[in-house]
Amino acid sequence: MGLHNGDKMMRYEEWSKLARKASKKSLWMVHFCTGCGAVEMPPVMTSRYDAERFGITSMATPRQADVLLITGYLTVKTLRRVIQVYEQMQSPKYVIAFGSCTINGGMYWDSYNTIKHLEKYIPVDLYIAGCMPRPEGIINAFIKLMKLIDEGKARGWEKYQKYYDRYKENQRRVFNFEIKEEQKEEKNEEH
Amino acid sequence: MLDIIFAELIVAAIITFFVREKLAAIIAFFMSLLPLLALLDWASNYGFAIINLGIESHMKIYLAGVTLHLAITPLSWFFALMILPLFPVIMLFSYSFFKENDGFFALMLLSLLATFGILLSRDMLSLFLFWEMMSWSSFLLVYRSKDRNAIMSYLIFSVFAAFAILFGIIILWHENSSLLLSDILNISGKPGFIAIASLITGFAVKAVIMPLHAWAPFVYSKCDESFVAFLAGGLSKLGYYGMFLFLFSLKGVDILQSYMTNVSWNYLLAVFGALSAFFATLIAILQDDLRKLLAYSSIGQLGYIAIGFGIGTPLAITGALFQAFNHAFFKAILFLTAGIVAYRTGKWKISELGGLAYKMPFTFMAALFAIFALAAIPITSGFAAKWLIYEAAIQQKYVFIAPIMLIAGVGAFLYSFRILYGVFLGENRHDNVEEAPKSMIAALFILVMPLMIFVVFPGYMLDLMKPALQAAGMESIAHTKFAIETSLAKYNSIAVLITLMVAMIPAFIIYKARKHRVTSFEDNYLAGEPYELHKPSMHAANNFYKPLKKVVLPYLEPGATHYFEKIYNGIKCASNAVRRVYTGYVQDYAIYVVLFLLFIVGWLIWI
Amino acid sequence: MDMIGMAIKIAILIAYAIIGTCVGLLFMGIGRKIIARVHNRVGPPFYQNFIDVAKLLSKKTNISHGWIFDLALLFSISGILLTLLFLPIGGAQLLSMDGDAFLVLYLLAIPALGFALGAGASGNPNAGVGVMRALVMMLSYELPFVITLIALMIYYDTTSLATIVKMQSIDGIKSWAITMPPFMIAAFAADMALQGMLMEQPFDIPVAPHEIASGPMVEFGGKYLGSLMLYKAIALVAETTLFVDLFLGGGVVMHSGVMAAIINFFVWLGLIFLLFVLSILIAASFPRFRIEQAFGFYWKYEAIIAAISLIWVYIMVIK
Amino acid sequence: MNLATLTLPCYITVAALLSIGLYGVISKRNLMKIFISLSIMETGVNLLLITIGYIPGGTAPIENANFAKYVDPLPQALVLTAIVIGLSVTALAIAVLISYYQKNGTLEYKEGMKW
Amino acid sequence: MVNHPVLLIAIPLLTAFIIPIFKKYGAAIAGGAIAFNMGYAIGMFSHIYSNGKIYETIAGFNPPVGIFLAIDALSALLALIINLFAFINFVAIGKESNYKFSMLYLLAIAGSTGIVITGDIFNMFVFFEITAVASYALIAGKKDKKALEGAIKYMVLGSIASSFILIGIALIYSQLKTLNIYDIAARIASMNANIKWASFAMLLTGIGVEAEIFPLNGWVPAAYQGASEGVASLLSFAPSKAAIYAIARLMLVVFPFHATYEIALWIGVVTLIIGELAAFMQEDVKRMLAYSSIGQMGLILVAFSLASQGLKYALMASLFLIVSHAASKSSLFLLSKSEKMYGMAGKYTGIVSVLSLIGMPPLAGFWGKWYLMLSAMDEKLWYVIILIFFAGIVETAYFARYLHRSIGKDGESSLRYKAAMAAMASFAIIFGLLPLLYKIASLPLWGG
Repeated sequence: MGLHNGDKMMRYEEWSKLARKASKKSLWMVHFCTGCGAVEMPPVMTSRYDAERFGITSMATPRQADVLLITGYLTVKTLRRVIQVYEQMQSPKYVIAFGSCTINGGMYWDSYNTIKHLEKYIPVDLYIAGCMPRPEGIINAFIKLMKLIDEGKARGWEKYQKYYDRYKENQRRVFNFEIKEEQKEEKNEEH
Repeated sequence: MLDIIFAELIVAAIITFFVREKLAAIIAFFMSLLPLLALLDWASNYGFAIINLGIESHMKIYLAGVTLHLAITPLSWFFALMILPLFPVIMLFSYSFFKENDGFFALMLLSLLATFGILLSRDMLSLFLFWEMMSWSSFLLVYRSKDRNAIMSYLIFSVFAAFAILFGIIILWHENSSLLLSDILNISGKPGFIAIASLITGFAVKAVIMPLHAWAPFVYSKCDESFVAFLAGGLSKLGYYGMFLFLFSLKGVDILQSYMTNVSWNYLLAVFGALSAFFATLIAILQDDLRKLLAYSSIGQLGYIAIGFGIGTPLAITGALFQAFNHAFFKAILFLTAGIVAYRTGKWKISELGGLAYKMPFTFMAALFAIFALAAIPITSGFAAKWLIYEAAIQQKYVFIAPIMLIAGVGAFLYSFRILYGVFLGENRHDNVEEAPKSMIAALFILVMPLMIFVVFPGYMLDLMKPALQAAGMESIAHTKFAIETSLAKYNSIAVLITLMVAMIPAFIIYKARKHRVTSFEDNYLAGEPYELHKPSMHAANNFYKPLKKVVLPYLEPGATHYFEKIYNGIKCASNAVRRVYTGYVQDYAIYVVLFLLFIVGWLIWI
Repeated sequence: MDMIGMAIKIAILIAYAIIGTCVGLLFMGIGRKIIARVHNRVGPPFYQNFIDVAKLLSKKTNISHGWIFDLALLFSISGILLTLLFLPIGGAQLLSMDGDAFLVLYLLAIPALGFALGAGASGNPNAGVGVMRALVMMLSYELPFVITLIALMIYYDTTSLATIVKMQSIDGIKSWAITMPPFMIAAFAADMALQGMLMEQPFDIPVAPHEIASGPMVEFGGKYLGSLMLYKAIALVAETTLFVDLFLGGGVVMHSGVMAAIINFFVWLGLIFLLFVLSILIAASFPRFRIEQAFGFYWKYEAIIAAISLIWVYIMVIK
Repeated sequence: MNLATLTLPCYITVAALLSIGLYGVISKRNLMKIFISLSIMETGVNLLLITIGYIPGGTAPIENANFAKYVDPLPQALVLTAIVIGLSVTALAIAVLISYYQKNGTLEYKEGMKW
Repeated sequence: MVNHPVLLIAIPLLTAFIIPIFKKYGAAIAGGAIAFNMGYAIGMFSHIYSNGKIYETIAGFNPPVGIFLAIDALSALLALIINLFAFINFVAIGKESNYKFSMLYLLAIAGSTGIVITGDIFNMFVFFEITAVASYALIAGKKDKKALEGAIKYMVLGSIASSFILIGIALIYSQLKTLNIYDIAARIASMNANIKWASFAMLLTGIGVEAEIFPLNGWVPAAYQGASEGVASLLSFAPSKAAIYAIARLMLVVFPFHATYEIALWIGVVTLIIGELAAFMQEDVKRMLAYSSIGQMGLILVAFSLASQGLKYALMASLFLIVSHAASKSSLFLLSKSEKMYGMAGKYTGIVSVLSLIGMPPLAGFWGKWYLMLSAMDEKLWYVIILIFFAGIVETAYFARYLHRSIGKDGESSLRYKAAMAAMASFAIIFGLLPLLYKIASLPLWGG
């Protein structure tokens, strides 16, 4: 986007500020629930903790979602799906990694097939530590994310575009993944 | 002039029979413009104020010792405008459709001749002659399909229709001792009733009204689409032409009513129309063969015309004629589209097609427009027609027909979407498909034009049919260029269109405000599954309306075809019984001879 | 019509379009709140849907699947606005003199068909299935609805919504259609049909989020989803208004004067709100029908109820 | 014996011959017999013709001296023609039967045979 | 020059007996004779058409005693049709035939022509026998089992029939002492009623066997099936047409009574229905066509019976039906040589023939049905009309099936075969378009 002009820059900043305000109050998430952490989601959404009061709802498809919630343990096989989902989401998009498995492999740390550092493959905006984190923790994380968005610090999606080649390199190392032409285009277009 | 046109058409038919297909198409194209031009010339001689003028001019042709009376009337003028344009368009379409010349163009020219003759004939013999000529020329076109059901059902039903019409005609002839249409006035009571009823039955076969529709799905689904476009678009209208002629122009309604005054015979026609609209729509929804779907949809849409004729008020008839006009064009487009699809992919099963919209955008646009017209979306002229019929039904308080008709209209959305989604949208399954040849696209867009014109100016259509209605002694309904007004409500086309355009502005602003990126088909949400991995089938077109099918099918199961098959089997049994008479032993035959002799002697001497 | 009159009319139309949109979004938010309350939750703020739409329209990436996909956006908003403007709203006739109930019925199909086109163009099988369900649902609920519609039309001997509203407002509330026994029955059938039209809970299988990934909307995101939310909001207003126009005299309780216009407007607003709340409450308390069940429900029970009212009305009219 | 009384027995004979012929055609199970029955029928018909032409007391229609009363000559001419025809049919029939015999080995009716 | 109808009989008869002398050139000579006959028939027809009837006495005896030929436009037309189609048919099949075949063929033609043009009832019998004997031999000529079966059936029934005809003639002669048809007609009222009816019954039964009316037509399917294509084609246009014409003459000229009209009408209707129904389920093409022929003969009989009521339209109907049936059936029988149709020519031959039989305008069959309907309507025979419609639909059904089945690649056949087939079928078109038959019906006919 042509941001050379200062005025335009200003207007863009203002608009994006407004957009961030809207965005933080309406976090639609898609949760990737292959891990055991998914069991914590129903309490978050239902009457006990009621995440909807913050405008948080769960969405069925990544196209509609803003937040990708990865609920725990990832394997090589599921990572491919996570990346697919992440790439199908429409920016601005945020990733919340959930549980220790996403941080360091958790109790499966010594398995050959475990993804130990999610950070290496997609940009994670926020981690929730614990095995399991409680619903309060999740809501806490969302509130943290809202704050980050408001401050303009939740820029994982920009990072992904910026260091696309590096992420892809890391992904390819795990599975023989080839960079698709169109994603290159996406990167070029959005920078 | 007419005999020259007839002669030229016959000569052209003979020539096109022998030349190569491209040349044949060109000759056929120009020759098929001829009748239309003749009519226009005629119209211009009377000034184009033909709209306000009833023309009646006679022309005689001698054939096999019989005089044929031909003339152009307001009614035939209107129907000619509806049907005759289809021919050049179909010829244009067929320019690149056929790989070899196997008589298509010649037969189409003969059909054209017959159609022209039907529209112009002013006595019942010539009407019947041309009617049958059309029957056999179209039968020969059906014959090219080489499909057993199509050939048999078309011929049998055609002949049934012919006999019914013939029956009516000879009764009228016997009662009036004249074959001229203008003489059918002083007839009433039972013979008149039987005559008109059997004529209507005969025309109903070609007009595909429900119990007599059984041939249509076979024929429509097995023949060349370029021919079926004429069959569905033009030929069915000729059935309604006949109905209009005998019911309204010649006051057949009064003849019917004079027999039994306490029964509304019209209502019966309307009920049959409504039932065919309703059931055909339901059946169409469940079809998988594109051409069969279109066939049933044709039956359904033609049902509306029957309803209009059945209701019989000027309002309803205006609607019916309008619907007939629209149907001629949008169904021709749809069948030609099916032809293009088959031409490019060689497939008709909707579940095997998909994703053609981006490959052939112009075809898609034409088809989309035709489907809008079919579904009576108010941005095409299809709406005004159905609206008029609905109004008429409400005006007459036909509480049985109106809801059935309306729900059939809703059902039209379902099969419309089936075509759109199954054929044009969804998964892209054909990599090597190109846009259709230019001649085909041109043909489609020529057909789209009237639908576009008459949505903006529905009043013009009403002007066009006004002379025909006046000739039948009916008042045209109140209208301006843009608006039609009935006693119940008003429909203003321009208000709808302008508001739609204005309402497009916010939508367009939203559309333009944010950039979008066009992604490939493979980039689709599959619960995270990358498409390249398994390449799953992405087309949900197989058994599309399965839940509906589960509910509805048990009620549709013993269809009309079933009963016709029963009749067929009954004749089979009779045939087997009769064949038993021929035992094959000459001594039995000798006994027959002796018995016959005794029988005759007995009859003559003692009885 | 003179230029000023025209301009005023256009201004009114634009105003109603905006009002319709806002009211729709507001109602949706309130609806979410009510459902949350029924669930014993706090629920989002009532203005949540404005935020949602704003967020969706401000998304940076918007993924399209080609120009047919874009038709969904264009047709859904323009079509539903068109429909809204052809309804008499409160005391205002808007464009309802230029069309009638049949036109409205078919105009309602424009956005639906545009939406379906876009969904189909996405190439996602879930979208296809979703649209199929939506269309079958439409076929289902339209039967009782058109029967009641015809009952009304026959009774008032008009098809024009404006005229129906006018005839119902002759005597204030007492002349509303719903005060007559046959139309009470009809109103019940029509309300059930409305539930289907709004795709609220017992009949929300077309968009079943966890089964077919929200059905037709599966590939919609960003501005596309935003426009669909707007469409849904306006459709909510349009459909409830249609019901109000048919059975509740269009909310017209007073006749002339500025005061009357304001009162009528608020009566209308109240009535559609009541209707909406009713449908939300039904939605919150009933589980989802399967598509065959919904079809059977509408074509058996509802259609019979509607048919009874139609026959009743027919007998009344014939006498 | 009065020749006038001769016509009645003749008619009776005609009837008998015809009946026998027809009976034979209908009931016999051998093709040869059927054709023989047909010949018998023909004979009956020929006899009928002659009987019709017979005038009691008439002589043969040959021109001679006492040419007073003669039987109708035409039926006799007809009978001649009919006999020729009958002969030719019989001849042809026998030719066909021979051929048939060569094909089937029998002229008797057998199960499954059609004639 | 063209007013000696006896030549029509004499030439083929003489040629037939000359042929065995020139065995090698038999077919060629026969062809020449038939061609001459055709030409002569055409000439004679045009002569009669413009100048009126011809009477010819033979060997100097004057009627009612002498043999006598009476030809009006109608019988000239039938003679023309028989000879014309005989020629075309011979073109199609003559090349393969030997001298015996040619001889028999000539005899059959001579006999059929004789039946049509004779004015003497005994002559008619003789010609019947000539035709019949020739036909037996022609059918048996194929010498396979089916052919022999057909020949035997035909022979048995034909012999019975000839006996009956002869008895009928004898009965008439016993009363009226004359054999001249017009003489009989003039004095029929003076006959003893019982003998009159008995003779009519005998004649009807006898001729009915040849004219394929129900239930006398047991031989028809077997004979048509057994015979070769050319012979079947010949049978369909020569003897049967001559015989139906003979019945018509009996009814119209000799026995113009109401009772005979009713009998003929009902027999016609029954024959029509039975024939069409029996054809409906036939799998064998030739048998199907044979049954269909039966039905058509019934239709022609109905037309003639209505014509006996003095209805002009009925006469037209019968003419058109005869022409249509002769043209269509003979070409269809030729076509039945192979299972499938012969390319373009065969396809259109089949289609035109079928359409003419079904009654599609402007083919000859249509005019037949049209005028038949008009005349039946004049008599207010509703049930007959409806039955004819029903039979027409049944007919349509099996012909549609036939048309579908015979779609396929070219069979093997020579050009002349195809050309002959097409030429035969084309007469259905030609007579449908020309006002010829229409005009013949308004000429003075039948008179003595």
